[in-house]
Amino acid sequence: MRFARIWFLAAVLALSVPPARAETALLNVSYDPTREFYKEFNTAFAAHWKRAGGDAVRVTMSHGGSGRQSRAVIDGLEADVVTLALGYDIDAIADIRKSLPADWQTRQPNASAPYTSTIVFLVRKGNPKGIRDWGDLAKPGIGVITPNPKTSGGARWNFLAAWAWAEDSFARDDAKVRDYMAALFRNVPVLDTGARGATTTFVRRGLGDVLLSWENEAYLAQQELGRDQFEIVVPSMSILAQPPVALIDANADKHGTRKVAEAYLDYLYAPEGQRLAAKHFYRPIHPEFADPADARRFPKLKLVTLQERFGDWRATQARFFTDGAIFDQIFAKR
Amino acid sequence: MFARAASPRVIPGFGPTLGFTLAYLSLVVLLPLAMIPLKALGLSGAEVLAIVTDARTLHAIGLSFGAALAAAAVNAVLGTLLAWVLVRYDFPARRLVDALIDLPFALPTAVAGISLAALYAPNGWIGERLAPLGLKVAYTPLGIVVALIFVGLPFVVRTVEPVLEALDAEVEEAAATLGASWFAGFRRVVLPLIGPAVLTGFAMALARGIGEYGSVIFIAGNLPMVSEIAPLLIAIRLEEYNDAAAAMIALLMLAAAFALLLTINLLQAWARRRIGG
Amino acid sequence: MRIDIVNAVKTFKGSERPAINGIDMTVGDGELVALLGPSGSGKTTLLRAIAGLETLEAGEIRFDGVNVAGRDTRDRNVGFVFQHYALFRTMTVLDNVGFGLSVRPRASRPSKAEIRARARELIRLVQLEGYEERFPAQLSGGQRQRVALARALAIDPAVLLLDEPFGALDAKVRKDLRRWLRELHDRTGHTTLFVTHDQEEALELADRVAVINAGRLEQIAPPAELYARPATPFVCEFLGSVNRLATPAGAVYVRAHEIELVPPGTPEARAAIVVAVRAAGPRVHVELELAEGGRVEAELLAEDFAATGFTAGSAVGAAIRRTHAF
Amino acid sequence: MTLLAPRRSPLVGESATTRRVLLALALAAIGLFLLLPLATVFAEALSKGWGAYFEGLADPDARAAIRLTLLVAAISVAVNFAFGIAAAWAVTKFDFPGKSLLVTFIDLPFSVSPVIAGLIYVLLFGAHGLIGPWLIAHGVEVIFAVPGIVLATVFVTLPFVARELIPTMEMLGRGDEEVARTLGASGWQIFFRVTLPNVKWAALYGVLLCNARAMGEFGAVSVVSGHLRGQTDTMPLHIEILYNEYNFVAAFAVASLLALMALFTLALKSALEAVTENPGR
Repeated sequence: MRFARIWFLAAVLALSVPPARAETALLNVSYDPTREFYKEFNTAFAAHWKRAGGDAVRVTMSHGGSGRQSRAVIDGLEADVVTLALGYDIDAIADIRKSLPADWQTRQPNASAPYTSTIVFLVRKGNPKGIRDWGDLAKPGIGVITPNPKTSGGARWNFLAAWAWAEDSFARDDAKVRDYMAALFRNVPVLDTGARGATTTFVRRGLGDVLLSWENEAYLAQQELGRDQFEIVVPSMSILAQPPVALIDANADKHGTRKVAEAYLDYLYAPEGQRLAAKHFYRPIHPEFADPADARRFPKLKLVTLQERFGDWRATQARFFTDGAIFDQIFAKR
Repeated sequence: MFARAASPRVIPGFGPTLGFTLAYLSLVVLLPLAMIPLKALGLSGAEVLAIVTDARTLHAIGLSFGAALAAAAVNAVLGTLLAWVLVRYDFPARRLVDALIDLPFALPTAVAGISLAALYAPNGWIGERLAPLGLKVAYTPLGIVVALIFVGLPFVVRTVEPVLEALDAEVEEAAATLGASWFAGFRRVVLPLIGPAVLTGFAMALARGIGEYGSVIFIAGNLPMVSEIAPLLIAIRLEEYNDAAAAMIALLMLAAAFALLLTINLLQAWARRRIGG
Repeated sequence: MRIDIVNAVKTFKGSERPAINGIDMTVGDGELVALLGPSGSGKTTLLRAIAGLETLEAGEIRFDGVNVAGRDTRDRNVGFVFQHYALFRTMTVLDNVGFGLSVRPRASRPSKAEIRARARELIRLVQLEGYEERFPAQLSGGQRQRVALARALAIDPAVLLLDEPFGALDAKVRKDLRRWLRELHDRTGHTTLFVTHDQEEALELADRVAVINAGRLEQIAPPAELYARPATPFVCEFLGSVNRLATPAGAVYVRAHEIELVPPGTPEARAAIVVAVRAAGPRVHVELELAEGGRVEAELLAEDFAATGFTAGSAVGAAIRRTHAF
Repeated sequence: MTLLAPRRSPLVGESATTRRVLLALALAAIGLFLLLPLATVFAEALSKGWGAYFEGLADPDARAAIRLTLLVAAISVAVNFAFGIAAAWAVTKFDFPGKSLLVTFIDLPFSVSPVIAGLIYVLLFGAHGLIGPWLIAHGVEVIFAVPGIVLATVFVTLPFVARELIPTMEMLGRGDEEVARTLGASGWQIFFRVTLPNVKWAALYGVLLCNARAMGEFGAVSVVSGHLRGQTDTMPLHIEILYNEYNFVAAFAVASLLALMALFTLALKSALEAVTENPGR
């Protein structure tokens, strides 16, 4: 089998070429709607790091549904930092992979969320169905587009925002809240696996009357896909979505990148990081660093936080989103 | 040289080729696939029962099978028609059409899914023509069938073509001399001869359809209990860090796929014996 | 080269009856021997066993006294011509014929030019000059047959084995090739074994004929002896058209042309009635109903039959010149 | 009826109308299920003109994806070609018990869901997998790196060459190899001089299909890739990324490139068939 052996050798040779790692390489594993923001932020950080006397730094990005990304890090994707949609996905990395401490969220200011966002409605131009608030979403004949809370971080924020509004509106009557949620999900014709997929379905495929979306995603969609075709509707209340960031200690130490990775995360809180976040429609935690024109774009609305309403992510996940929990119950009742 | 005397091997290379085949197959296919039952073994009997009787799981598996079955059935008819036309008739661009048949093998499934969704969505080129008829394709189970028809189309065509090509014209002529009409000649003489090939293609399209993921998720709608396919459910279970449940569903699908393929191979062996393929 | 086959036995997997069941025979150096038998009698299996394409479960095959059991087909130096020729369809006639030389180990491989020259020589021998660059698909059956033979001869085999060499050819080509093969054999002197189910072919072509039935050797003898003195009822019945007569002493066999038609009442002749007369070219077959019971067929020249003046319905005497009893 | 002449003696009693109806149906099906999706890809890719189209292809990440795809396809084709030859030789030239089972195992990757194909490699090589921890401890990256992508692609495309060769070699029988043996040829000589020339078109067809599928595989590769831009993104994954960045023109431009490669492959295959149909090749 001389021939086969040659092929085999060739395959081994080809396989053993290590993936190119530049002098200083950082891997940031993130979720879907942060693509544009981190593209610009990485360039800014590289310049900053160089000015500060560091090596040339190249940040590689990996984007995908927040849950899938978390899973990949657990399975061995060697992220130096993760910037995901919700705390639970980083909790899972800490719990299962144990590659960062369980109290990771206390290591950075504002529960490790350098920017926040919220959930708003994107409707078609002129808002033909007259959708103003969460209550309208459960009305018959309204098509609601949201991704699947099982696979999308944004969709979980959508769900919790609707739930919080319903609790307030129905005086915390659990049965009524559930009825409302069931009615809302009856209006959902498609459950995309990620926020981007849902946006595409709504915008490109013309499906549904309203898209439940990250605020930043709604602005971006409007900007990228047609300001004259879509309008943003701000509901009476929503949830403060806090997409957290964290250093994956085990990987950073293995790569010897802890210093630069920590600087990377710190830079998110720095004036330049905050300015870029605002530019990309994320609400900066230090609005004073944002371009005033950017800051003015964020409407004021009543925002509840996860902590005050639902507790931490581990509890919230168990209550609502694990197999057989409230989301599954509501969907079964649909 | 006992082994040699027991089974004469005139042509050399039995040991090396079979050895390489088995080693390669074990390393690339069997060992990795063994992870599925291995992982599913971690479940207790009650957990297994809970998974395999869960309404949503059953619906997803049922949908994957049902849609694949429907698509394979359509492909059996469509594929036979295409094979017939390609083998029997000469028309402009015949070669081009013949080459196009393999496109679904080659086009990335995700691209196919996006294109099909774009075409069949309510505002798509085909979708907007079907909408007035009250027919919704994209984001319904029907959309899944359409995607699976695309994915499985080559199988029946490619299994039936060579059989039709090799078909003895005298057999058809004999039928005609016995007074058979065109349709009777096709149904009574041609169809039984190409039957095993059609069935093989059907089963292959079915086996492929059950597991298809990339092209389906873009057009399916993915609603649990409505348009959620089994592979998507596996992906969801994985993101819930529930590997054992994912492996259990995968095991059910693997078993089904293996049973189907074994049936195909036995069917082919049987057909060879019966009509000397 | 001499070939000894000693008590050869071979049973195929899944079959209860041995395909060859204890065959003993010898093929002398330079001899041309036919293996004759009905289909399924085991003759092809025996031929393949000699080539090493099948392995015996018992018994030995010896080339010049040496047991070749462990010897690979490749090293037996046999020229094998398959029933359907098995020409390499992707090679020209020249490449087909030269193949055996071109795959020799480098040390003993002739140069390219020598191989081509030798192949051309053989192509001339089988009278196919001008066809060197043709592909097998472009040849007639008889031409393919000759290419297969040339290809087998190219390796200068110690023994030539031919499996139904004329089986797939029409009657005219068969006859021509048969004569040509005999001449070729006389010229080259290869020890040759060929398989056939055609008795005429075997009797006309071979030095000796081995009759095989149900995996056993019935008889091996020169054609004339085989015909004159068949050793078993099977051999007798297989060669020519034969009548079986029941006598008090047991069955006897009478060849059709050994029955003479004489006027009724002739002594030593049996009384009979002509039932039917069938003309077959220069000969006629006359079907007789014997007075003692039973039917026999006589065969004689058409002109001889005309001279007797008998027709269907005539009462005649059937004089039996010779019987074979076992 | 030159337009619709039967290629071979038509089924007796088949009228020209029947032929026309059947052909129309067939072409309609081709148009609806094959041509339209293909046309959509090109229409989207060129919706902003040629400039935008080539801009989409010139992006460094797109080029990295193209390079990676070509590398992965080349390795997959090479190893699966070797495997296909060995498997077809073993299966068609010899009889042994369990052959049907072996052929079924060879077919298995056809019908294993891509999600499962990815999953098994995660379960095997992942940080919590069977041998993943050992590999990671020894600094070997398999999953979320090029080797993982290659493995998943090799798995998915494993049957193609074998699947083409087995029926062809089955049909050709063992006669040619036996003759070659009596003429003194060695195993390699038989393979290269006799068998390979007999099955070269089938082998090439298998290689082409294997290659096309290797370049287009999405589901399985998606699971094991890690989606590192410019590092572990193959063309199909890059298409998804571009699509998710609302960069539809670039997404479909890359997709059209894959479609073009596929079409080129298929045209090549078709040309090969034209060659093989000629007598006396």
